[in-house]
Formats: sequence, C-alpha cells, structure tokens
Amino acid sequence: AATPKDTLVLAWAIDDIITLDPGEAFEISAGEIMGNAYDNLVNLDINDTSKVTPGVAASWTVSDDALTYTFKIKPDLKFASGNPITAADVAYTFERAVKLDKSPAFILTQFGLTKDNVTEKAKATDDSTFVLTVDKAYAPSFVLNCLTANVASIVDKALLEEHVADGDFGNGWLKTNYAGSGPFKMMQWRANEILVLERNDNYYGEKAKVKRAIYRHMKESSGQRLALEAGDIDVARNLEPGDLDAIAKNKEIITDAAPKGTVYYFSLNQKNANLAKPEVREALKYLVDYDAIGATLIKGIGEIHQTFLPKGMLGSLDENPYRLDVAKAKELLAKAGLADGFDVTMDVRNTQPVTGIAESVQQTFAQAGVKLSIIPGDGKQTLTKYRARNHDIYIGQWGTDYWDPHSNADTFAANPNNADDAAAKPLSWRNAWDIPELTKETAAALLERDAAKRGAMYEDLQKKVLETGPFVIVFQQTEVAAVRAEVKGYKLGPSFDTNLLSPVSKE
Amino acid sequence: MTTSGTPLLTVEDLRVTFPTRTGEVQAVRGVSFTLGRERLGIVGESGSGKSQTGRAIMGLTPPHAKIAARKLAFGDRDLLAMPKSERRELRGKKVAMILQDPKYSLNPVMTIGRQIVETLKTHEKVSTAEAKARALSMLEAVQIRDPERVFDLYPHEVSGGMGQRAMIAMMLVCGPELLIADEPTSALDVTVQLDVLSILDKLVAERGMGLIFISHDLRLVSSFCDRVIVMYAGKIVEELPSANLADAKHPYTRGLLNCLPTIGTDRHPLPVLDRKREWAL
Amino acid sequence: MSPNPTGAAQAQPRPYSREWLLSDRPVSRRQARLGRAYIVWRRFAENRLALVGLAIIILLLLVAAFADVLSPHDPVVGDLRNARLLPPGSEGYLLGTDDQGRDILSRLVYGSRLTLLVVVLVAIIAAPIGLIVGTVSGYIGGWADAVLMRITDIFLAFPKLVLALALVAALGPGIENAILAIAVTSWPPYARIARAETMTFRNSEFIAAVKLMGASPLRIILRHVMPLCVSSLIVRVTLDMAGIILTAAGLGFLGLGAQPPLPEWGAMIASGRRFILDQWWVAAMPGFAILVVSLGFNLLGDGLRDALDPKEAGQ
Amino acid sequence: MTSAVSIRDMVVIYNDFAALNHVSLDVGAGESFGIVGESGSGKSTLLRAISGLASFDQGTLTVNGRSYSGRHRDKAFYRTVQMVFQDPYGSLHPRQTVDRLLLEPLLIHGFDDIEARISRALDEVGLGSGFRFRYSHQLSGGQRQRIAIARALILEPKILLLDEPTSALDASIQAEILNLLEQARRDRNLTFVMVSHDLGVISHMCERLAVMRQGEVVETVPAKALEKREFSADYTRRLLVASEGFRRG
Amino acid sequence: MALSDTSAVTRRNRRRASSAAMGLLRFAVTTLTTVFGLLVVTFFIGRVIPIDPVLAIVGDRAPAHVVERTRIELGLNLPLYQQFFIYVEQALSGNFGTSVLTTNPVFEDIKRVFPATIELATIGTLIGAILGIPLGVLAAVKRGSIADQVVRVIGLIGYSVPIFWLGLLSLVLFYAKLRWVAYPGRIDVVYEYTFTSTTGFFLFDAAWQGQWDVFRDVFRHVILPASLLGYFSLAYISRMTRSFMLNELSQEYIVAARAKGLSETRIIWFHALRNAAVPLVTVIALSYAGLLEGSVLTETIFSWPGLGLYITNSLQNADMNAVLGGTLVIGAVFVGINIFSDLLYRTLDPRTRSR
Ligand SMILES: Nc1ncnc2c1ncn2[C@@H]1O[C@H](COP(=O)(O)OP(=O)(O)OP(=O)(O)O)[C@@H](O)[C@H]1O
Ligand SMILES: Nc1ncnc2c1ncn2[C@@H]1O[C@H](COP(=O)(O)OP(=O)(O)OP(=O)(O)O)[C@@H](O)[C@H]1O
Ligand SMILES: [Mg+2]
Ligand SMILES: [Mg+2]
Repeated sequence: AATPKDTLVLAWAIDDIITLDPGEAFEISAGEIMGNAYDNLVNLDINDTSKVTPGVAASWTVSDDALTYTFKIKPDLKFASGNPITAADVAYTFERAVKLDKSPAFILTQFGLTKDNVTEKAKATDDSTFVLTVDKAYAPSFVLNCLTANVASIVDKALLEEHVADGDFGNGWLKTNYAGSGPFKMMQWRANEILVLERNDNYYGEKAKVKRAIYRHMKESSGQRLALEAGDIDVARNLEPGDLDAIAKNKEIITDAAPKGTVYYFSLNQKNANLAKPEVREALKYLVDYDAIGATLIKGIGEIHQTFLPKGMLGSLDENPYRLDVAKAKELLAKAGLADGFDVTMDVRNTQPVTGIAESVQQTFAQAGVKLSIIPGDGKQTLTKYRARNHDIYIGQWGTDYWDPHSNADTFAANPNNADDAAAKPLSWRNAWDIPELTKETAAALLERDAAKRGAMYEDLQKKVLETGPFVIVFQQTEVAAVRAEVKGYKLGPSFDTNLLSPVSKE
Repeated sequence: MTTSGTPLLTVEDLRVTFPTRTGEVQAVRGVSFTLGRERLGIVGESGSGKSQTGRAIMGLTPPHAKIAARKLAFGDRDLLAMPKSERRELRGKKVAMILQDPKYSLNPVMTIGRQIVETLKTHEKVSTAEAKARALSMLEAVQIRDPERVFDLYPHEVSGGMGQRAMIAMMLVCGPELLIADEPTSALDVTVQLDVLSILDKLVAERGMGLIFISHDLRLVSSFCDRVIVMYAGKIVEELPSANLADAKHPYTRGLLNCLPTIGTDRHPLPVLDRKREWAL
Repeated sequence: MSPNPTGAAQAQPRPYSREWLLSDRPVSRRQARLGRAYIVWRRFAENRLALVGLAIIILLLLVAAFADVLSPHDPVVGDLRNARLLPPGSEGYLLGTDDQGRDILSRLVYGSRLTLLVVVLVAIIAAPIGLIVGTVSGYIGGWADAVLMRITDIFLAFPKLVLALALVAALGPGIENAILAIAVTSWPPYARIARAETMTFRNSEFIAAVKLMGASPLRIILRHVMPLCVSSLIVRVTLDMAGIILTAAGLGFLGLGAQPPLPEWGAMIASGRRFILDQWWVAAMPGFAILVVSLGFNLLGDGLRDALDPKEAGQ
Repeated sequence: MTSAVSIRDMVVIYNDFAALNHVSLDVGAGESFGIVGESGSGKSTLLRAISGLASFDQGTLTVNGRSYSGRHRDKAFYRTVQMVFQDPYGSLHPRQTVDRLLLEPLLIHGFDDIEARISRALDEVGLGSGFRFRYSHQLSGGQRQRIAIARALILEPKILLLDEPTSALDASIQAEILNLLEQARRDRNLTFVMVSHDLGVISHMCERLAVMRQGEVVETVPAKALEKREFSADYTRRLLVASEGFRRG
Repeated sequence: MALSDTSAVTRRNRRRASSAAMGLLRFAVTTLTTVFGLLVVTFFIGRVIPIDPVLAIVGDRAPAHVVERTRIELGLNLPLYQQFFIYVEQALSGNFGTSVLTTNPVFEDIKRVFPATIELATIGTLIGAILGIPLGVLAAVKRGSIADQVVRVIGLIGYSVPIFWLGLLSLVLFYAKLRWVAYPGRIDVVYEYTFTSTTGFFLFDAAWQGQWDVFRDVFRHVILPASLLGYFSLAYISRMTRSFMLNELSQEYIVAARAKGLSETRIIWFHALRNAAVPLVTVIALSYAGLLEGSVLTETIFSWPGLGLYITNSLQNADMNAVLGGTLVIGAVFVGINIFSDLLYRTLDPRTRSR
C-alpha cells in the first residue's frame, strides 16, 4: 500500500535506541534522530566535513590563546515548544550534559569542564552571547567538531525544568520526549517499533517539506526490501548486498550511498601470548581475503579500508597494503615459531556482515594452519566479554564519537594506562596494547592548531597502527539507502547525525 | 403367547463374520430361530455369540463385520434388504435393545430425561411438553419413585439399578414390538437384579412385546423365559421350553446346569464341564 | 532353559519362523520376547506411513554415518570468490551454494549429524529424568508428589522457547547449551505422562499383587511400574523428536543454537533468510530437510504408538 | 481352634466415607470363612485392610498371633497371607510372562530351587509348563485366575484371601476354579477368607460366613444355617431369595 | 454405638470442611510456588547471563566510568542474596520496574504488547479449532479411509514443519509475489494517525469504531501469521479430536444411541462430539496457551509487536526487568488458562459437578 504523500516512512533497525535525551543518547540511530530534531551551536558542513557551519550560533570567535570561544546566538529563535532560544539555554545544555555525566559527556568534559566549574566555563554572558572556556590550547577544529555532537544539542531549559524529578535535569522525562528546536519534532517513540517525527513549524531555517517522518523498526534486509518494493515504506536503510543487487534493476527504486565514519575491524588481544607476537599480528593481516569480501559480503555497503580513520575525515590515510597472501603469512608464522599454526577463538556478534566476515576469515586463517573457532553471541554479550579483555580475537565495528580524527586516534592509538583498573579504557586498552609512545603522539596531535600539520600527524599515527597494531581493519562502512523514486531530495550525510530529512519531499 | 401367522421375528442361518489380522472369525455360525410375542432366552458362555446375534438383528454390528442370513425378517419385512434409513427408523421404534451396563450405555453428559425424550422425538412428532410428560410416565412405569427428580439427573448421579431402569424406559418409550435385552442385569447387584427383571416381566406382559433375553445365567433365564436357546461357539446346540430344562439332551446344557454350586447341595468337587471338540463343529 | 515336558510333545514350529514367533505357547523366554516384538513389528509394518517414517530415519542414520563419503564438498570451507549463491543444479553443486560459497548438499549431509546429536542427547537426558520424576511422584504420592509436581509445574508454566532462550542466553550460545536447554525444558511433560500413567497403575490389582509379594516400593517402581511407562514414553519421545528438532532449529534460527560454521539446519535457514527473495534455495533446502526428518520422526512415533498401544489408537 | 485372623472394631475411612464401620471377625486356623454382601458393602475393603493394601484408622488386627496396624506389613506377613483378586484381567501384569510373574515372589523372598518351584506351581493349578512363557493376554480368564492362584500359592502361605475369585468367570469355569481352590486348601491345610456376592458359592466353599451391609457385619452364621434358613437378619433373607433365581408374581 | 456414630460423623464433617479448605490452600500454594519458582529462575538466569545489564542501560559506547557508576546505582555490587531480596520484594509489590530497553514501566509495555499476542493467538486458535475439529471428526468417522490419511498427513506436516521456515516461504509467496497480505507489523503506517486503539485489540477496535478500511488493513496484516499459527494448532486439534472421537465412538452409549434409532449425524455431532468436547477444551486451551507463549518465532518473522518478540528482545539485551515481567505474565496466563479450562471441563462434564 502506498504511503501518504506528506509522510516519509523509513524502515530502519532502530533497536539500539535506549534514550532520546541528547545529553545521554550515544547510539547511532539516536544520533540521526537528534540530528533531525535538535539544533547545535554549530553544525557539520555536509559538503565539506572539515568545516563547520553556523547553527544556533550566528558567529563565533576564538581567542588568541585558543582557550576562549565566544558564540553569538541568532536572534528570535524559538524552540518547538514556542519558548525562545537564548544563550541561557545553551549554557544550561552544557551544564546539564556535564552534570548528568552520561555516556557522551566526555566529549565536553575533555575540554576540562567539570561539574564544579561548568557554570563558570560555559556561561551565558547575555541573552545572545555564550562563552566557552577550555583548559588547553586545543586545535579549534577539534573543539568546534566536538560541538557538533549530539551531546551539545541545545535543549529547552524552560520546558525541561517543568519535568525535573530528583534533580535529574528532566532526564527521566526526556528519554522518551522532546525539548529541541530542530526541523522536526520527536512525537512518539515505541522501542523496537516505531519513531515518529513531525515537522517543527517553529524552526528558523528552511522548513521540512514533509509533514511527518516515521521510522519503522525493521531488522531484516529482505523484509525491508519486500516492503520497499511493495511501497509500504519509502526508504529502506539496512539493505544487504544481495538485496541491493536485486533492487538495482528496479526502476521505481533508487539508491543513495555515503561513506560513514564506521570501520569494521578485528582486534587481537595482546594478553594472548601468540597474538602478542608482532609476526603473528602481521601474519593475520595477510590472512584476510579482502578482495573477495569486498566483492561479495560487503559489496555496496562498505569499502575495503585498512586504516583507522574513515575516509573523508581530516588526516585520513587511504592506503590498503594488505591482501590475502597465505605464503607470506606462513613465513611470518614460521618466524614466530608457529609454523604449524595455533588455535584461537573469535567473539562474533551474530549480525551481518560481521558473521559472514568472521566465517570467511575462519576459512582463510585455516589455510595457514590457524584454527579459528567462532564464539558467537549477541551484541551485548560479546561486548561484555570484550570490555573485560577476556577475548582472543574480537570482531566488531567502531564508529566515531564525533566528527574529528581525535575520536578514533584516541581509541586506536592511545592507551594511557594498560593496567586492569585503568580509568580510560580505549580499544587499545581492551586489547592490552601498551603504547606509551603512540599515546604521546596522539596527545600532541590534539594540540596542533594548524590543520594541515595536524592531518599529517594523524597520517603518521595511522601508518604505525596499520603496521604494528593489533587491529586488522577490514573495511569502512558505506551507508546505503534505497529510496522509492517518488521521494525527492533524500541524501545521506557524511556522519550519522547528518542524514537529514528536511530537504526530502514526495511527489 | 405365540401368535398365529407370521412370527414377529424370523432368523434363518444367521452368520456374523469378523475379518481380523489372523483371518476371519465367525462369531455367529448359522443361527436360526423364530420369535413370537414371547420371552426367548439365549444362554451360552462368554464368546459364544449371544451378543452378536442380538446386535445383528438390531443392525448394530460394527461396519467391518459381514452379516449373512438366508432370512432375517421382522414380521414380513426383510431386515437385510431394507435401506439403512428404514432400518434406523425401525430401531428404537419397533425394535429396541437394552445393553448390559447402564454405567457405560447412557450418555454421560446428557440428563436421563433428555435421553429418553430424544428417543421419542426421533421417532414421533411430539411437542416438548408432551415428550416430557411421556418420558415421566415411562419413568414411572419402570418404577422410579421420583420421576421428576430423576428426569434431571445425569447418569453418574443414579445407582446402577436406577440407571438400568432409565435405560429400559429410554428403549421402551416408543413402545417397540420387539425388545432385545443383552445381559441387562449382570452388572447389577443380586437384589437389584430381581427388581429390574420383574419390571421387564411386567412390561412385556402388559404390552405384549416379544423379548429376547440374553444371559449367561442358565438358571435365571430358565426361570424368566418361556423358551431357551443354548449357544455354543456361535451355534445353537439346543432349543427347548424352560419348563423342560431338566430334560435337556445336549451334554453342554446339562453340564451348565450341573456345575453351579447351590445352597443345600453338597457336591465336592463340583462337576465340571468337559468340553468336547465336536460340539463346536 | 527349563525342562519342558508338555511342550516337547507338541510339534514346535521351526525356530524364528513366522509360526514360531506367532505361537501363543512359547517355550522359552526368548521366544516369548521375540514373539512379542514380532507382533509389535507386524502391527507397525501394517501402517505404510509408519514404514515411510522408519525409512526416513534409517536414511538419516545412514547419511549421518557416511557423511564423509556422501558429501561432495567440504561443509565448512567454501569458495567465496567463485561459487557464492549458485542455484541448485549448478555444476558440482547439486543443491546450490550458500553465501559463503559452500555446498548446501554437503552441509545438509553433515548437518544430519548435528540433528541426530541433538535429538539423541535430549532424549537421553530428558526422558529418564521425566520417567524417574513421574513414576516416583505418581507412585509415592503425598509430599514427594506435591514437591515434584510443583517443580514440574514451574517448568511447565515457563514459556518453553523463552526458557530455552534464557538458558542459552545464560550459558552462552552453542549446540551443547542448546541441547541442555531443550532437555531442561523437555522433561516436565514426560514426568506428567509417567505420573499419570503410574497413577492409573498405582491402585491396580497387579501392582497390589506385587505389593502382597512383599516387594519394596523401589522394586515396584523399577521393575513393575517403569516398564509399563516406558512404551508410552518411547512413543512420546519419538513424537517429540520432531519438536526437539524444531526447537533446536528455532534456537539456531535465532542465532542461539549451533554456531557457524556448523551446518546446523536451523542456523542455515537463518543465514539463508537474507537471500530468501532471490536465492530461495539457501533457506528452502535446510527447511525442507528439517521438514522431512521431523515428519519421519512423527510418522515413526505415530506408527509406534499404534503398534505399542492399540488402545490409545482407538482400536 | 486358634484364630488365624482376628479383627476387632476395625474402621476404614476413605476420604470422608466409612467403608468399614466397626467390623469384628474371627477366622479360625484352617477354617474357610465366607463374606457375602451386596456391592459396595465393604467386602473388598476388609480384605485390603487385612493385607495392608488399605490402612485402617481404628481397631486391631491380629494374624497368627501377631498384631498389625495401619498399612505396614513385614515380609513374614506376606509369607503367611496371600490374596487372589477378583479381576483376572487386571491382576496380572500386562507386560510380564507367566514365568516372570511367578519368578518375582521367589526372588523377593530369596527362594532357591526356583525352576522346580515354578514348574510345580504350574502343574498344581493344572496348567503345565506349556503356559510358562505366555503373556497374560495369551490366556483365557480361567487360565489367568489359575496363574493368580499359583502366584499366591508359590510362597506357601497359610492364609489365602480370596476376593470374588470367580465372579468374572463363566459358570462352567467357576466350577473348575472352585474345585482347584478346594483341592489346594485340602492339600496345604490353608485358611480361606473368601468374599463373594453369590451365596451359592459361599455356602459351597465355606464353613462359616459373615453377611455385610454398608460397611458393617450384619451377622455371622454357619453355612449350614443358610440351608435351614436359621438366620436372624432380614437382609440375609433377601440375599438368599435373590440367589434362587427369578420368581414371577 | 451411638457415641461412636457421632464421633464418626464429626470426624467426617471435619474431614469435609478441611478438604474444602485444603483445596483452596492447595490452589493458593500451587500458584504461589509457581510464581516464586518463576521469580527464582528468572533472577538467576538474569544474574548468570553473560551480558552486563549495565550495558543495556548505558549503551554500547559508554565510557568505563559511566558503566561503573550505573552498576552501583543499580545495586549490582550488592551480594547476590540481597539483590534477590530486593528483586522479590519489588516483584511482589507489583513493581516489575522499568524496562531499560523501552524506558517504559514494564507493566505499561506488557499492556501494550500483550494484546497483539492475544489477538494473534486467538485468531490462530479460532482457525485451528474451526477447521481442526471437523477434520478430526471426519478422520475418526472415516477411519482408515483416504480422508483419514489425508487429515493425518496434513496434521503431521503441521507438527513437522519449522514454523519460521513456513513463515518465510509464505511471506515470499503471499506478500512478495502475490501481494495478498500486508507486512510487517499490525497496521499500515497510514492508519497510525487515523486510528487509535483503546483495547489494544485492533480488529475489535476497528470494527467497534466502524472503521472498516482499518479493519481490512489490520486483517491483511494479521491473517498470514494467524493462519500459520492456526495451521499449527489445527494439526494438534484435529489429531486430538480424531483420537478423542475414536475413543467416544467405541463406547457403549454410542451403540445405545444407535439402538435408539438416531441418525449417524446426530450420533457423531451431538453425542460423540459432545463427549469428546470435554477433553477437547483442555486441548484447545493448552494449544491456545501454547500459541500465547510460543509465538516467539512467528512474531520475529512477521515483526509482530507482541509479547514473544518483547521478551526475546529484552533477553538479548539483558533487560531482565522486562524478561521477568513478561515471563511472569505468561506464567500467570498459563496458570489462568489452566484454571479456566479446568472450570470449563467441570461445566462440560457433569461427572465432575457434584450435587
Ligand atoms: N469386533 C470384533 N472383532 C472380532 N471379533 C469379534 C468382535 N466382536 C466380537 N467378536 C467375537 O465374536 C464372538 C462372539 O462375541 P459375543 O460378544 O457375541 O459373545 P457373547 O456370547 O455375548 O459373550 P459374553 O457373554 O462375554 O458377552 C467372540 O468370540 C468375539 O471374540
Ligand atoms: N480407594 C477408595 N476411595 C474411596 N472410596 C472407596 C475406595 N475403595 C472403596 N471405596 C468405597 O468403599 C465402599 C466399600 O467398597 P468395597 O470395594 O469394599 O465394596 P465391595 O463390598 O467389595 O463391593 P463389590 O462387590 O462391588 O466389590 C464402596 O462404597 C466404595 O465406593
Ligand atoms: Mg455379550
Ligand atoms: Mg469388591
């Protein structure tokens, strides 16, 4: 059955959403909702991701010491609720995020904001001026990029204060409700079922073209394809290669693809004596049939990519030196004293394409005598094990927390403390990869204010991780949406929160 | 008591055969007799084919059994030739049958009254009220003291003797001309047995029905019926008036009479029946 | 063997001939037992459908036993590059290939081992537990009955698949845990059956007779009650095998049963599900295999019930 | 005459129904004692209470000088007292051969010479070893009852409880079984407690009898008294009349 | 004598009174122990499950310190027995807590998802019973005939087919190829705004409100999954009907009914079936309960937002509050259906009614 003209229906696996509070939400699907329903001081420029564009802030200045950022708020803006947007709301947003201290809060607290100083350091000096003071002379691109994250989405102070319970800044209420100013209002969310956005007529920018956008939770690619072909939905978001191939022939359906900041990798726990050997790490990188995987399992939904920064990000290195080379791998293994191979396990969450890749890797490993047994599990389960460093090999994906190279560098190339009780537990910690040198280099890159130089530093970091790291990065995700032809203007953005719906219309 | 002209029932060379895994079993092997408006007893040991004879007359043999007879006629109507529906119409209306055990032969989920009314309504066009009235009077006729109450009882709520009376009422309510009673009292207590028999006796006498009384108890049959047929292995070995029981010729009949322990006779050991193979031929 | 004065006089049919087996006056324990088995077999064999079921199960056993010989390809290692998702009838791949380029036929053939493993293990674990719990509870009665039946009730009140899911989630996915979970959820009905049956025997005269011999309750349960429950239990277990296969497949389908690259049929359907629209055979073949095998078990169980328990079949 | 079984004031209550209500009886050693009464009068219950299959709430039970209570009986008791049940179809285990049925008591009581005992027992009940490996469904009713008797006798008891042993059988077969029982009693000097609803059978088999009604013993009279109609209870008379067949009028 | 009589009478009365009380007590004990057992089992499954429940709350990507803090907030650092006490206490006070997955109170969630399951299972059972009973009767009456064999094979296939597989194939056929039915979910998005369900039973509400286009749409959604479940229960019901009917048809009262001259139709449909109905209600109730709790796979295939899907999702995310709530509800429904079928059994079978 056809969907109504004024309603856009998207089928998407939205089961990862656990909250819709921008101060708390840190999930991929939630990110897209935030991106459409909330507004930030600054937004990522979807045409050039190394830049930011004004959002609620009309303009901003950075002090010479790079410690103070002053934002001028656009006048006469309104929240969807009708309340005016002022600098006080922005300050409240910062205070709230820091004090709630939920998962994404570190994006702000890494600038030295704490519960005690946040009201001082993130402050509205008047109705239209917001001043943020950071603790170090970070690269401004880094700070501004971080401000495009959902956690810095401006929330409606007056509305939230009506819903405060136990000093929770309205968090309990906002988990399922809405207090924003974006092009869409979040109207209803039924977990694992449906999420409804409606046009926000108070939005200051260009108004959304459709009245309503409905995300319908559907996990299965084949189901999405069926529904898309039947016209029950307008957009299918989780199509797999086979289905993409199939709909390619369908004239009523077009596709749009955009590389995303997510890389799929498997990582080798350095607590495992075999995997700790540098030769083994290298050998395993030669035991992946990148080409075959690229041509089949991830065809259309990803591109072979072996470095930790996704393509399109500042400093990203596009270099894929490894290919399947069993002879070379055998040689390396022999050098490591493991000529006969060894037994090792891999924790795999049972979703595609991870499972398929794991199975493929299982086959290619076997060619060099490495006997890989797959321990599958549900996402939460494998992750629990991974976080506790109890795995041998873990296969999974990593998506950038915010659109800045530091996000990935910080996790792939820095490990400030490799002890079991460390405070920070980046991916390198999870794999017990002790890298004091790289950690320092990562910190240095953060303070480099010259963008070109900063990029070069990240390139260098990527090379090192590529050669010596315990991460076998396989591909970068390409997000694909299959759209019915009558839908116009649907375009996937470069990041998860820039899949914007407001330009979309239906004929 | 015998009538002139055509007898009520004519059975000639009745055979009932069951196909089984190990070949055919002849349950009834050429039974012939006629019945007028009288009391005919059929005795014989277990498995001798008494019940199958009765059921074959009623047309109640299981469908896989083969029934053959030179003649099987009710009055002058050929039972085997008539269509099924006609035969069914006959059942309950003209010929009726009382089964051995009221515990199993009454529908456990219907009240006794409804079961009696059902018979009536199947065969006669009567109003509900009239049917009920007739059922009640029938219950009274079988000497149930409180018919109104029993009418609404379920079979499990009445004693065996009462159940058997209800069964009789159910079968006689349409006033059949022939009644087959297949061991109607063997599930009952000795004392109750006699009550039920005297009811049957009275009804037969009053209504002038023909009665076939099937039992394994030779003494009971001979004291109750006018005539007795003795069956052995699917055949009639002897037919004689009850009064002449003492003159029975067949050794089987004699044996049956002898082997019962009775009060006052002191026979130790009891004479036993020595079955001869030729009896079964 | 015992001396046999009267039997010797009669002409005994040739041992193991049909007459010998069917003789209603067997002269030895063996003959009696074989005769009994033969009668059961004859009753069973009369039922064509049951024979079909038996044939399916024998075929399954053979396939499982000779998987190495029968399967043309490696069930685990495929040819991702060249042989992915080939349709049935492709050269060298009779039933086509899956998304890893593995031969579906070979996977089905090896999968039969898993299927057998599951049903056999579940039966071995669950049936004896159910039998013991049921007979003890039914025979002893009183407190033992109350306690055992409460426990049984609790397990019965759980949604079966959900409990299995929870157990597998708790123990970690894998075929061993799936077997364990299915076993844990399968025994209560057996206990119920065994108990119900025991209750019908408990007050029967032949049990009373054994009691009057002075037999201890343990002896009565073990030697007199249990043998009586066994045949209906066998029937029930055989009929349940289909259910067990389906549950295992369901767990596999939900990703909680046997794990890749094991060629478990349910998991194969799950992975084939993604291609159901264009490469239907990937999911259809294993589903068909499950259907055939569980149909086989059902037919067999049905036939067994008719043969072992003519009363229940309405004869 | 010492009493083999002595019962005083026995009460058996099922749920809330008194199946036996203060029953007292004495059965002498070597005596054959009959119990008659209509269905449900508690005849079987009495035997079951003696044998320990039913538990009695009140009263005393003495068997061969030893008193028993409740439900528990020791092995020695079962060597002394055995029982034959009414239903020949229900009292034999459906899945066991005759051999196995007879073996069981011998195993339980640790007898030796098992083979010989089984053959002898079968011969004694007139079946011979041709029946030894049959299942109960391969036997006729009379043959089954013989097996049941053989099983009871194989433990060489002193007292045999008989619960309507012939009521499920044809009259002609009944005679055979009754004769067999009498023979066994004579050979082994057994004490019989025999239940039946048939006065003819009781008067044939027993020396004394008790008439039961609604869980109570109405009266206890010698068997000869029936013939001479020397009894007091009206109920006994009704039973007697009923046993003589139908009388019109 | 008189004295002992009265004692016997009082004793009898006492027994009778106590047996009624015992019956109630037994029932209460049964229910309580069952619920308690469910609590214990779910609790321990929840604790040994190798998923960190905190992850479900804070999400996959939460930094370590947030995880730690949440763990303490949840009381997961307490000794196990203390956690258990808290858990039982809350559960007993009817507080199943909040589902971390949906952030709603579990009770609210169940109120929303359970009607979906009930609707599906009810229609499924209706289909199963309406088709299964006549088929079973037919098979029993025509025992051994071709019809019997056909019914038997239909039933056996129903027992043997993996429902999720059949579901997939039928989706491909009826939805993808033929477009006869709708998918997924319960209702088209179009109607999300024009239709509000007050009871949670969409078909009922749509009919009640006279919104026949909605009714049609809901029907198109429900019919395929319901038919699948219906087939499943048809297999079971027809088979049991056959066996019960065979049993009844071999009874003496059937002979008696024939002796009365009743027509075969009346004997089969009235006498025999009426008696077979007594055990049949239990079978149907059990199959209904089975569909209520066993539709996990069907709900997964058809994205049916019911309880089975809810529990499965929660389980996979270690959302133990939701699992517990869902399981308890199903357990309670199971017990409830059992009691109900028992009552029905009693009303249908006069033998169990005492006067
Ligand atoms: N459905 C059947 N299939 C095969 N044989 C049957 C069937 N019904 C009856 N018979 C056989 O027919 C014979 C006669 O049975 P019938 O019921 O007439 O005996 P009966 O004289 O009434 O015995 P009883 O006194 O035990 O009722 C028996 O040998 C029995 O085995
Ligand atoms: N296990 C039991 N539970 C409840 N009531 C019982 C039980 N056994 C017997 N009764 C009841 O006790 C009473 C006496 O039963 P009993 O079996 O002793 O009678 P009986 O004289 O042997 O009758 P019959 O001649 O029918 O065998 C009957 O009313 C019966 O219903
Ligand atoms: Mg008969
Ligand atoms: Mg008795």
